[in-house]
Amino acid sequence: MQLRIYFIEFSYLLASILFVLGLKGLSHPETAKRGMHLAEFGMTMAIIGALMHFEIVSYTWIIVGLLVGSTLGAAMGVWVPMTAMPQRTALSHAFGAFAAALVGIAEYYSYTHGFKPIVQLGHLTMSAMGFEIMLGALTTTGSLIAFGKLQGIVPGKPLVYRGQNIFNMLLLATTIGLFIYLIFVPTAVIPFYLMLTFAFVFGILLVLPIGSADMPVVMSLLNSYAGLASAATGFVLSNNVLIIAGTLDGFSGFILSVLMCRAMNRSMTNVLFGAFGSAATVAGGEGEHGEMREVSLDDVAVQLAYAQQVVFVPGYGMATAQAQHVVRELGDTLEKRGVTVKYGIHPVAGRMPGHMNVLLAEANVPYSSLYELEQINPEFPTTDVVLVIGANDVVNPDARDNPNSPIAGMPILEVDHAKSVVVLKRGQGKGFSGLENPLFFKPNTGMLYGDAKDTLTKLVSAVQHA
Amino acid sequence: MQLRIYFIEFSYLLASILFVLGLKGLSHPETAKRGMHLAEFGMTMAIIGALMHFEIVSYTWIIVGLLVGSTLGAAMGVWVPMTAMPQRTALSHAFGAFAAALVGIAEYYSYTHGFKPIVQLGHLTMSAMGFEIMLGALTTTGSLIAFGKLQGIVPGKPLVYRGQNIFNMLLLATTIGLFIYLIFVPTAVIPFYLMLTFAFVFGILLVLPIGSADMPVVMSLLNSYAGLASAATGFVLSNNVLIIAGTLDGFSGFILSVLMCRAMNRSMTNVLFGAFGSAATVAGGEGEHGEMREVSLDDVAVQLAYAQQVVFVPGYGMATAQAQHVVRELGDTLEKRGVTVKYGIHPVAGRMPGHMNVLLAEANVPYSSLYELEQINPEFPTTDVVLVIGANDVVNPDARDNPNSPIAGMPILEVDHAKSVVVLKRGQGKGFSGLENPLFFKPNTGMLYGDAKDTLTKLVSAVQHA
Amino acid sequence: MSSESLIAALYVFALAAFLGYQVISRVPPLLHTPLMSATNAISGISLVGSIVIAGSGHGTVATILGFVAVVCSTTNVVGGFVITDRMLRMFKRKEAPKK
Amino acid sequence: MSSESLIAALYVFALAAFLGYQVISRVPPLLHTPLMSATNAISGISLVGSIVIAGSGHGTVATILGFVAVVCSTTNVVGGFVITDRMLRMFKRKEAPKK
Ligand SMILES: NC(=O)c1ccc[n+]([C@@H]2O[C@H](COP(=O)([O-])OP(=O)(O)OC[C@H]3O[C@@H](n4cnc5c(N)ncnc54)[C@H](OP(=O)(O)O)[C@@H]3O)[C@@H](O)[C@H]2O)c1
Ligand SMILES: NC(=O)c1ccc[n+]([C@@H]2O[C@H](COP(=O)([O-])OP(=O)(O)OC[C@H]3O[C@@H](n4cnc5c(N)ncnc54)[C@H](OP(=O)(O)O)[C@@H]3O)[C@@H](O)[C@H]2O)c1
Repeated sequence: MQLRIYFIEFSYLLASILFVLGLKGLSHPETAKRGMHLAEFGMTMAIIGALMHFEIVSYTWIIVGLLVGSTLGAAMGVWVPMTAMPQRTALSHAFGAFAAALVGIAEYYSYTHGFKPIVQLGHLTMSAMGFEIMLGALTTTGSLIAFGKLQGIVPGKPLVYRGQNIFNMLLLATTIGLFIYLIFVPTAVIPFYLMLTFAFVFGILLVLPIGSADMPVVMSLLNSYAGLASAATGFVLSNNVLIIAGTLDGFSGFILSVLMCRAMNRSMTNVLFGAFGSAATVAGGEGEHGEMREVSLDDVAVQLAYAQQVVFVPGYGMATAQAQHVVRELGDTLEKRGVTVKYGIHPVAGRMPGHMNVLLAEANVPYSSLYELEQINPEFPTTDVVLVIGANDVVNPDARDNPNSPIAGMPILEVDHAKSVVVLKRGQGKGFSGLENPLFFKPNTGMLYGDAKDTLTKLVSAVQHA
Repeated sequence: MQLRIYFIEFSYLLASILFVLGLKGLSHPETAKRGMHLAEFGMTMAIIGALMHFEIVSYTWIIVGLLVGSTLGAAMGVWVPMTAMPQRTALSHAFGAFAAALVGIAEYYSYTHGFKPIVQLGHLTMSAMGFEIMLGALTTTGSLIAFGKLQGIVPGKPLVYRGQNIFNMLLLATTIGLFIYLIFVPTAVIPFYLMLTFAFVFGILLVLPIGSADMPVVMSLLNSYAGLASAATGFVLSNNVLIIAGTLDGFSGFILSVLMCRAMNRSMTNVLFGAFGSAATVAGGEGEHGEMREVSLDDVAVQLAYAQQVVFVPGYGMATAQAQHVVRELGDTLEKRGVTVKYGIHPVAGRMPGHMNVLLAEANVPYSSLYELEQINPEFPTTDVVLVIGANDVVNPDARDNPNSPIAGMPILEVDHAKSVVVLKRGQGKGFSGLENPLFFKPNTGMLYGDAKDTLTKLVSAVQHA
Repeated sequence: MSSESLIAALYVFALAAFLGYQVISRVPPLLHTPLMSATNAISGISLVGSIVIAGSGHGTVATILGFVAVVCSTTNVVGGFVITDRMLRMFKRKEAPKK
Repeated sequence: MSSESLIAALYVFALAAFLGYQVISRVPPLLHTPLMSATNAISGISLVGSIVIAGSGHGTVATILGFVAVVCSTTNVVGGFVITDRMLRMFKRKEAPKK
């Protein structure tokens, strides 16, 4: 009996430690795999521990649930393409938060329907439970909307109507009001379910007005909410492994969103409450200046073929065009010809942290040839050709030169210092920030229009025959 | 009532957080001061919390104790010279450990003399208490001996007699045996006090056989023991702030000893059990080869005066000679003449971690001109003169070149790559490791004999008139 | 929840928060996407809570809620770890400098 | 000590250990000596235990032991912090590059 408790607690403690070790492993690609195996082992221990609990009277539904979940999870894990990562992440936030919310509801239900002594439903428990349920609920629906937007099911462009902010604020206020009431009167069932519903609704209204471009930041925040929800569950069940894992999760989400903002230089507040507005509406930008020089594919091929050093700067466009494999092909072809090929990766290129790294890794580009902002910027002056593949904002010199630009101060890849720049894009389309990009008008910049994938495929063969 | 508990617990929690923040602050000299103020505030909170406890019936002795302690502490803090840091540290380990031990004893006493319900003295409590007392006791006496050796009260050279190791082992075994017995029979008073006495004795016997040169490593280990003792106290009183602070303390001691070993490349095991032997006995080394070239003070002065870049490499000799201020003077004089002066600091130069940094800081050398191993080594080939001020082992090329050398593999300052090297030492004295140093026989090395302080003072004026 | 357990929980929370900050902030941008999916997987820990509820037979409602919770969190755990492994397997060191 | 409180204590210990490692390993050699005296000061936390014992009047013996403990740990706390401050005040940035 006593022994069993010890075993359970021990397995939880071990799990917590293994989770921390697992995340520590992620500090280097060499140790990352081992780290994950530790974390997986930790999770197994935690599950075994949970299965040992005395309260458990029947295992049927547990086992069915585990089986169904594993099948779904495995399927997801195997089939989801790397390019759909953002959607998948959003979806899994929804799942995680929903689970947390359900646990909270079930707990409350067991208290109010006499399965657990109602007297034990004290103020403290209720506050923790309230947090768990509110965070869980709003994160669930919020993440679902985010998923919809990223998947294109829900219209990506911000849905805005007059008095929206006021309404959202009021809704939030009511929800919190109910929460506070519940803390003092935990047994008030109707307020409880009202609060629950409102939280669900609030999640929707919170994310709907946000442009799909802003999703990554929102998602990271939802991530940390989901984490905090699990942590709150831990407080309710006074279960430490839940608290620890939840907190770690919450922090990673928080830190990632901070990093993203810094790299996009938006203030944290702007993001925390920017959720009530939308970046896409910033837009503007001061029309054409000068003209763009279009270059022919063959010229570019020759340039590349006879260059000393070429730097590829991939961006969101590479992701949408699924061009990562062709990029790698072109890289190999050039290296075979003795050209030094490097990849310049901006921290917020693409639409999620590390987006470009994963895509290129998928295309077997060794991470040793991916260079971060600080490493690659000094190299541009000695670079013959920079190939900008569907990147825009991350190479926008205005961020550096024009203090009035909305993205002023955002660190950029200074490709304009290179001897010559070739930009691959489909047309006049703007980047995520919706700004004009002076780079395209510089004398040493040439535009090569067309879908990145097609263009690159053509380039490969052209280079081979150059 | 309830409120008061909350306040106490809150103050403890706050203290724990502030301690962590304080140590985080030490990651950079800019933030270090603020960090320490946080830690100080944390300690104040913890003390206030402690004073609120219900058990307290009279404050007389507490206040007297606090006053006496503060006076002693302040006196120590203000009067101890920087060069006596090692001794002071040893002493304060003794104090800390002793306090932990006393708390343990007092606790045990209150249980066995009916001030606390004896039934509550369970196996768990007893185990924690045992750890606390054993670690506390042996650390107390051990640190006192260490202090004695560093201060020169106790003979510095290892006291060794036949069968020593066996005897120590037996003593340790008996102590642990008694401890285990106590876990099962917590009320056995005689075994308890026997264990206590043995632990005290063991501490002495543990440190006596170690040469004073090895003290730094031993001290760091004692440091971590002291920390763990406080942590154990935390387990006994189930007081988290004690656990946290103790663990932090324990870890810093442990990590520092590991770093020292790595820099001296001695294996950790060698240190953990090396405590039973002594490094000084390693000694040996393969007699003279070639001869040392003595150089005249004036030549050196001229060399320095007309050099482009000069690197000072201070060592233990600078500390014993108290030459740090003169070093700074010489540095300034040279810089006035337009010579670039840098300081190359080896991680284990001197006799405690960061020894050189503190001494030079005391002499107002800005830390921005102190360079670590990795930073300065590449600079030596372009350095005209290296002035080795009472350093020996840390510049011994054998560590790099001669795989059979006892210190083979220990990272060194590669001064022999410099255009010319001048070594300041008193005579043929060996370094800490007792090894011959081939550097002194290299053609580009000149020896300048005499006490570092005198020599440097002469050099300063000589340079001024060069 | 007793005040003791609340306090204990707060300590764990505070320490975990510090630790989270220290550990996560050391993850290089290169591995940010794997980090995201890894934390997804770990956040599936609410499975622990779900299992107990799904099994403790506190009436049909609770059981159903628990069951759904188990499904959701298991999906996260398995999916998260599978994808993370998949990603990490893709990250390769350069075989031999080709320049 | 109840098994619950033991477990809680173990969690705190484990987390503190990790944290200690993470934080301390980031302290540069430059500040190792201040680090030593700082941790000395912090280890004076046993003062918390000592105070309670010195005050709780569990007989003369306990009181005396407590009193001595208070003296020792206070000495550490005050001494440690004073010296650390003294040292840290000595560390100066270069006024202006002289070369
Ligand atoms: N990474 C993150 O975590 C994150 C998170 C939030 C926000 N963001 C933001 O996302 C932006 C990322 O910058 P970015 O430079 O990578 O991308 P971007 O600024 O969004 O620009 C993408 C460019 O790719 C082109 N493009 C689109 N589809 C293409 C295709 N199939 N073939 C060729 N070109 C194509 C577009 O021009 P055309 O339409 O003319 O082809 C567009 O100019 C930054 O502003 C960043 O702040 C990033
Ligand atoms: N820093 C740490 O934490 C730590 C801890 C444990 C062990 N250690 C060990 O301590 C050693 C430190 O190396 P180190 O090179 O700094 O010192 P060292 O190897 O001990 O050499 C000191 C040198 O200074 C000379 N010297 C002594 N007094 C002098 C004076 N008044 N004026 C001028 N010269 C004087 C001595 O030669 P003369 O006698 O001929 O003058 C001796 O050669 C390393 O072996 C390290 O492993 C360091």
